[in-house]
Amino acid sequence: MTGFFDTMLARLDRLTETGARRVAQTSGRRSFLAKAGTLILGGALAPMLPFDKSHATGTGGGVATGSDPLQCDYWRYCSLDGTLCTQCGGSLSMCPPGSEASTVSWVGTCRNPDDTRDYLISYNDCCGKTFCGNATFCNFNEGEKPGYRMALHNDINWCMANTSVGYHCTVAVLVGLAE
Amino acid sequence: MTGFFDTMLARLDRLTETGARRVAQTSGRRSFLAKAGTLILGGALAPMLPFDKSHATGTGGGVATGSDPLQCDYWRYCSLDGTLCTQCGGSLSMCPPGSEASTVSWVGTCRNPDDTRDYLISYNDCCGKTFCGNATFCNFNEGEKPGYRMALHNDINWCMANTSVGYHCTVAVLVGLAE
Amino acid sequence: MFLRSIFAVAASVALSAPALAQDPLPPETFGVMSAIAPGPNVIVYQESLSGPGSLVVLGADDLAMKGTMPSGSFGTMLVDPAGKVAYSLSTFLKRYAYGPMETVLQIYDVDTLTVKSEVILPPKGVMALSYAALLQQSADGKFIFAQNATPASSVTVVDLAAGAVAQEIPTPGCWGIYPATTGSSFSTICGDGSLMTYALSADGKTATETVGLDIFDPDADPVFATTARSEAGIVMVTFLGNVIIASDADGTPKKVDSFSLTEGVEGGWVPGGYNLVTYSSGLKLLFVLMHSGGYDGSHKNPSEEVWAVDLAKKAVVGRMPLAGALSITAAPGDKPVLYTLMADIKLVRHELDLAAYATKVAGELPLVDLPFLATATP
Amino acid sequence: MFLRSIFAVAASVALSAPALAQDPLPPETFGVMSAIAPGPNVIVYQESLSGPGSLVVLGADDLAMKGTMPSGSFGTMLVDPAGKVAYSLSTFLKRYAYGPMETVLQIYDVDTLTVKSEVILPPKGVMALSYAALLQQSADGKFIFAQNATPASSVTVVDLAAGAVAQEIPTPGCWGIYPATTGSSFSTICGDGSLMTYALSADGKTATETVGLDIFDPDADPVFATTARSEAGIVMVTFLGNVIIASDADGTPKKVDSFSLTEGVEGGWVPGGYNLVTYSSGLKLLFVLMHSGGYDGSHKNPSEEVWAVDLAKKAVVGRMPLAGALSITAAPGDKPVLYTLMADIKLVRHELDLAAYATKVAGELPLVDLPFLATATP
Repeated sequence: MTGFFDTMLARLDRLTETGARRVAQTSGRRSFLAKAGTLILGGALAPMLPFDKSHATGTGGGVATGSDPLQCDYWRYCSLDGTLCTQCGGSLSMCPPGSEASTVSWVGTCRNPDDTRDYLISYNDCCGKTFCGNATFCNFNEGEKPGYRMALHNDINWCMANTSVGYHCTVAVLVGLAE
Repeated sequence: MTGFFDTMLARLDRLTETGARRVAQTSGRRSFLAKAGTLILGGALAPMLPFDKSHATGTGGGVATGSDPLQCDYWRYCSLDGTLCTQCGGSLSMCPPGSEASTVSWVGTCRNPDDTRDYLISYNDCCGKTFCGNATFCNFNEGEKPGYRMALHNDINWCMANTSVGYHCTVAVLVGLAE
Repeated sequence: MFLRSIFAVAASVALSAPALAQDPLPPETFGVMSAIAPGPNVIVYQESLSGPGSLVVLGADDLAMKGTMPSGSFGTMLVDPAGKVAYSLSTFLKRYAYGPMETVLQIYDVDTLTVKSEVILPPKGVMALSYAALLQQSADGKFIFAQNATPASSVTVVDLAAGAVAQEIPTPGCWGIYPATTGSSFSTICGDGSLMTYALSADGKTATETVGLDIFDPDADPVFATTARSEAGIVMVTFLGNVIIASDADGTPKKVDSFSLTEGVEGGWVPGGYNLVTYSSGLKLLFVLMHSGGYDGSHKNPSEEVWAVDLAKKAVVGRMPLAGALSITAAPGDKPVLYTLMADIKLVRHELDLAAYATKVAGELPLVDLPFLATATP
Repeated sequence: MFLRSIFAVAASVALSAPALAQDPLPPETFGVMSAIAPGPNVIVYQESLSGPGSLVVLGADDLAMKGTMPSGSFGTMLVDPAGKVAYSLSTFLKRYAYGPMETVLQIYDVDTLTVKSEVILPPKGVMALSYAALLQQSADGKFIFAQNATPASSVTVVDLAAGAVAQEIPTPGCWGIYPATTGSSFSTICGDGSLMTYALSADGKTATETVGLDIFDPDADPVFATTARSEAGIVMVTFLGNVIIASDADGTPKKVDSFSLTEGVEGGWVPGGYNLVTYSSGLKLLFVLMHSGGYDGSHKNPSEEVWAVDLAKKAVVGRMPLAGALSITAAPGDKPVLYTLMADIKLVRHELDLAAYATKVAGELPLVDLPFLATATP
């Protein structure tokens, strides 16, 4: 699966591609906050998100800065919207056995709290299996944009370009430094 | 849909048919209790049944003797295992618009608390639509038997003989006196 | 009604039997109801990411359950302005989680809750959360527009009279379908800050495109893909709380107005949600779901308030507490009622007091699956 | 393990960069894991009544999630004795809730969690809750037996080597598939109190039947459709708490033993659940889910206790508190471990103290959908 990111970009429209690269490399939570007017950091926002209610832990909101890949707030999940492959037989960067790796993906720029560097993260869906309701559904949206910036959009099934488009779970692959 | 019950019986195997008629007309909760040894009536049994957790009201267990067709313990539901059509746009005996009436059904014998008579109830599934998760899932099993007494078995999709076998919800049609 | 008639019969013959106080209940006839009760509805799309979604039809006033209509996975819906015909765009897989896929447009008769017909579309229909902008109809009613993503973006045009696909329009780098108020053209929002308008030929088989540049800044302050339609044009809200109105009246999209919802307001308030804005043409008010303490990534957080906006005055005229909503839709006409879809999977009906700009919860109903999109019918 | 290697690399190059305390994390390669971790598993069928069900594979000792395998609606499963091949019998509808249906046998490789192949069966496969007796395999491993219901009962025989249906055996008035311990015959339980044994020809294309009458009383005290297999034969439990053992060893089913679990026991104890009985051939114990205060219709109520039964002694040798279970399965061999599927949708692992006949909860995991059937593999 080497070159998956180049493949993804090559398949995107030119406009989207340009936008994706620019935004992925320049946007960060800090610039947004600066623009959003009065800053209220660490507010009481921990919304219950509208997903599988059988897992009360399946919430999101806030900012992902944690260190446990089994939890929604793991730092690499800063723009992940989906069920965690780490809880479904996969790992942070590998799909569970028997699933299909998505051929396209969306990206996020997440800060690693350990080295305070910003990394480009590729969120790849794992495909061709029943939705993994056994895993927690997470929803973080740092740098996320509507579909006109498709490579940054996470409200869509990124199994869309696969042979089997069934959505199973999502990994967060470290692509490299965002700087 | 007149004659649905005769049609149902005609389609069943002879053995099953015979058994169904006999059991439906003779079994009742009282005879069972007499056989079950020490009687403990009105015990603390109100099990949470293994169905859609999004509706905490979707429980069963105990004995159905109530008077509200929107509740699981309505007397006619004494052997109903499924979602209530009364909560999904249908009525006690009519499927919701746009669904298909099941061509076969299981039966139960339920006591009407108002007149203390035992009635034969036909539990018909309504078919061809998405499972009605909006309605409560109920589960009562008075007189219910394994599949070797198929006409008394409720752990099966009674849309099985329809053109569209998707299960939507269940009605409880009063067929007549069981005496 | 049916129930009452049974019990009425039973009651009327009471005391006539010697052995018991009343005659036995009469046998019933099993069947299928022919139609739902008349009256205005709220229709909610309950999305599934893995199996069948559904459209659930509720009485607009009492939220009484009238029934459901079946759909596929990753779907969204559209209800025609009269509330009589509904559509869903969704995906069906041969083995549910794998195997050959079909993108299907299902066409429903709302009164009878039946699937009237279906059109199989090119197998590239969008599989996303149920944003309203992903499935739309031309103002003349002739065409359905369905968003595609491969992830390249395009729009499938369905000729309803023919019951067939008329064409697929490439819309590279753009997203969402925003029909004009007359004819059969639509606009789309593009990643370079422009809007693009596509005007269809009479047979729907070709289209001409016109670009309107510099309508928003996609880097500094992106617009949400869910918009509203006012008399002035396409009303967009931005992540930072600005309103941008683009007119498509003359066929070339252009920015005609913009203003801030939050200037001078403390607390870091920003818009957030999925279908997070709605316009009442009767009340002449835009409603936006808002939350405080906005940060990069909070743009889908549930609401804390709903803000009422007078577009002519370019001003927020009311702020009303409304916690936990992800989507909002106004009742049609001038009925002062809002419906919201909540993060805890329910529909809430709110009655508006326009004198005080206050809301009162006037009904709620639990839902299932992922309900992101609701439409209220006349 | 994968995670650790990444962080190990990162740690090993720490302090080598001048500007920051450590080098950046290296890029990763995206891919698919080739196989699950080795070791015994518990496999649970998570049934859906409307969309895709799934088989979830968990480590037998720690209940670690190893992954899932996709299935259809109204399904059940079977795992071969070695735990390497799994099967599901389920239904796929073209439009999920309506349209043409297929009954499909999916054949999975457990190590790689892949669908190795599928066999499309006559479109009459049972659509029921996941009872173990509805999908079985012949002792010689050659044939899969799948229960049908139209509602007339029959059994589809699949020749695994051919990957095709060999025949459909009508089994009127009978239900469930209980394979013999050798060869390719199976018995079924009939509504007149008999058992019927079907012996297959070598090619599986024909069968001869032998009836064994008066094995149980279907009116006074029906048997559950879930049975266990002991050295003595097919072990059935009844609604009223009796055990009936039928031998099929010589090809003609006959009752060889029966006794009461509850005689002299106060409290109205009766068996209850779905797959409510399991036999450990290593421990030589039958385990039955039991609840008190039994009444007509309580036979699917969750457990209050699990009873350990010594079949040779015809005696309950232990009563252990175990509330809320609907199904139970014993670990293979002589490992003193039980797994139960709970009414509140989770799997619980119980360690048995055979000296004291006590159980200890030693792990649990939430599940989804309707989990009624679990199998533990060697």
